[in-house]
Amino acid sequence: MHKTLIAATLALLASLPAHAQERTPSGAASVKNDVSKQAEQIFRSSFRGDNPKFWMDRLEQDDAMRLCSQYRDNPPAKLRQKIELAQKATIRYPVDGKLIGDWKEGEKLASSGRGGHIGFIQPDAPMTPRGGNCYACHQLAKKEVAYGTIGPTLHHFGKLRGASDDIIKYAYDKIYNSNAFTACTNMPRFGLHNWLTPEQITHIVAFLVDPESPVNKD
Amino acid sequence: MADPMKIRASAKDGITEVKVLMSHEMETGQRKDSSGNLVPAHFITELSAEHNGKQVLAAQFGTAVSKNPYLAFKFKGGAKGDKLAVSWMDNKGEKRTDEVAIN
Amino acid sequence: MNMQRREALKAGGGLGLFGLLAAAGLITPSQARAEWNKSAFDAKTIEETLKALGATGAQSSTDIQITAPDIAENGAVVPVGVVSALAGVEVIALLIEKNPNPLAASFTLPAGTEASVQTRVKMGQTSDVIAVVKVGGKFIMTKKEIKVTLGGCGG
Amino acid sequence: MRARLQAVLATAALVLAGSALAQDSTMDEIAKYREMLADGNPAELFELKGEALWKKARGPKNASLEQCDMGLGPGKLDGAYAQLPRYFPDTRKVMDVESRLVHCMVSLQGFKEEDVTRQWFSRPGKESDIEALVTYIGAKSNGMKIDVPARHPEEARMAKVGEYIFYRRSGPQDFSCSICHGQNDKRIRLQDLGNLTTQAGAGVAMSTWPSYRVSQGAMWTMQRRLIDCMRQARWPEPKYLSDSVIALQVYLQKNASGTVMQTPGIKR
Repeated sequence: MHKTLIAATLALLASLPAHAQERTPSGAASVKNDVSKQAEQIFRSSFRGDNPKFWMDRLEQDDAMRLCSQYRDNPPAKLRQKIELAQKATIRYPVDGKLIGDWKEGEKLASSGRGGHIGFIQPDAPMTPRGGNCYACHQLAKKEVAYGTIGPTLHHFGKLRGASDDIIKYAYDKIYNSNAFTACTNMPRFGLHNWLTPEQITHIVAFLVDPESPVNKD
Repeated sequence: MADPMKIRASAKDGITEVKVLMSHEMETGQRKDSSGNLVPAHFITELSAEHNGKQVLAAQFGTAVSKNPYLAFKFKGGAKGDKLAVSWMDNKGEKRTDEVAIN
Repeated sequence: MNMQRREALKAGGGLGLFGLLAAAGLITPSQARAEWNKSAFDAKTIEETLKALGATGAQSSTDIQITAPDIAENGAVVPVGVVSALAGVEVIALLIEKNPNPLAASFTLPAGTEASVQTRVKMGQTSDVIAVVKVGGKFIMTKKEIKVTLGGCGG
Repeated sequence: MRARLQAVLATAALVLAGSALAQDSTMDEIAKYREMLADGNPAELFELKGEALWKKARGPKNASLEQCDMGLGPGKLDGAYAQLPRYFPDTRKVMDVESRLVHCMVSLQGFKEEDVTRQWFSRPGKESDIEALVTYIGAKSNGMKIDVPARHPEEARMAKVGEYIFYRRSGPQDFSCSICHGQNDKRIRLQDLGNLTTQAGAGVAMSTWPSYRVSQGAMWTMQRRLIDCMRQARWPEPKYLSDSVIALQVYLQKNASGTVMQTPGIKR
């Protein structure tokens, strides 16, 4: 995971020598920078000193996060393109090259929002499997009425688009690194962060495109 | 001691409507604490409501009644200023009685 | 409190709340009622529960209504009411089919109390909720499915 | 060809209408659920308890909290919650309701801060005095307008800090507050998400806390709400009463200003 993250960061750094601060009038930019710097300090000092390092590492930002924060998720076109290219380069595939897994496993992953919570109040038990939590934001199978609307509906995803190699690869890539298609989108980069393994992503792809999956059947 | 209940009782057109909120954990006996031990069941088992000393409702609860239980019911009669009392007891023998005037 | 509780338990012996209240002079002994119905609350199936309530063979009836939303935003607190226009309803029991122990609550209504109670229950999953009513010495029942949804951020 | 297209369009329209209907009925039933819970909010139990705690002489100094200054003068609680957080000259800090309450428990009652904040939120079987007190203080602003103009330079600075944190993305899910709370008319699962950058969205959110959470069987204060958002984002938790959490509140209360408080609330 760290290798991909570092690779992504390096790719971004190499491709993004300039960002907007240099384009805004210098006075305004420095005031804004000053506030941001102060705010970042206040934010960082709000956490317990005895937090494990791997917890605090979750506050670190890679270049995509930093730029998305800076531009409030709406970066200028040029920057957007650069982010997307750099993110595309991070996508990795399962060793066997198969991008479609088991839709039943995919359904479980789509339904679970558990796993990965840290802290002292309500952490997950260690080894709690992490879910993809797709239903938090997307409509999928018709029978699940408790779906969110932050993302578009994916009901009949395969029925509407078919299951060509292109569609399958698109679905895989989008879940692996959503920012490869839309810089600063709301959707997490599940593969980049190793939140889901490549194999788990293939299960969710199957849930989306398999004609037998409830996403397409009902 | 158990915390007080919140009781609302209002009379209108010859009917008194009673709404009660009770402060209770209603522990099912199936929940595990942070160290993985089962938390023993602790829940209200019985409840009684009396209007001027005459019983107007008796209830028995199981562990499926929600935490901080809510109960609403209606009975014929009751006038503004009458006494309405609610008592409960739980499976550990703790009990609580609160009383309000009907308005 | 602990001292008091022990005393109360000792004094109460197995009298139940109404025995205790009667002993304390809070209610008259004639109002003291049956003890907590352990076998009904411990029952694991609808059939066993009905048997423990003495309601085996309760007929389905449209004279009872369950007032509840079709969908609950959270299973920890599901509002459920039971209403009937029938006169002389003596007992209302509320059962949740898929809970480990179906019986959630039972209400005994003295004469003059309306057949209209509302409470809130825990539901482990989507399930039928069943209202069993004793009227004129006979048992009747009705049911309604309530969907329990997952909510929030999911964790 | 044209007829076929029309047929396709008609079918599409029907399908859309059908799913919209299903969706409406789901949301109608959820609305019914919420309505049934609103009549009989267990928060009232905590309000009662908080009032008793506020008035009771407690702590090493055996004093009540009745002389606590929540910003409108000693003992003046009506409308105080709706005007917090604010800058307090005596501590030279911007404080929210909880940091000010803890300050009073320490200065007036003589408690140690670590002792009163140990149980800042409740766990099953372990009630929290702070939750009850905040419910009581909040209820004293019910029906009043949120009014946090953040004019004092320190308040203005905290609003800016809060805004910065609101848009700051990090963690294994790439989240910021803005991901869920930066757009209008969205839901997570079936729960409506306010656009907290607008008065309407921030207003709905801020006016209904503290709130009884039925999924938790507990009162949640705004500190708990915000710290839990960060937990859900899979970040570490900021410390209770830390400046980040207060800054976010200044930013959100400023956005919500003008909205009438409806507290205590009840939520999933």
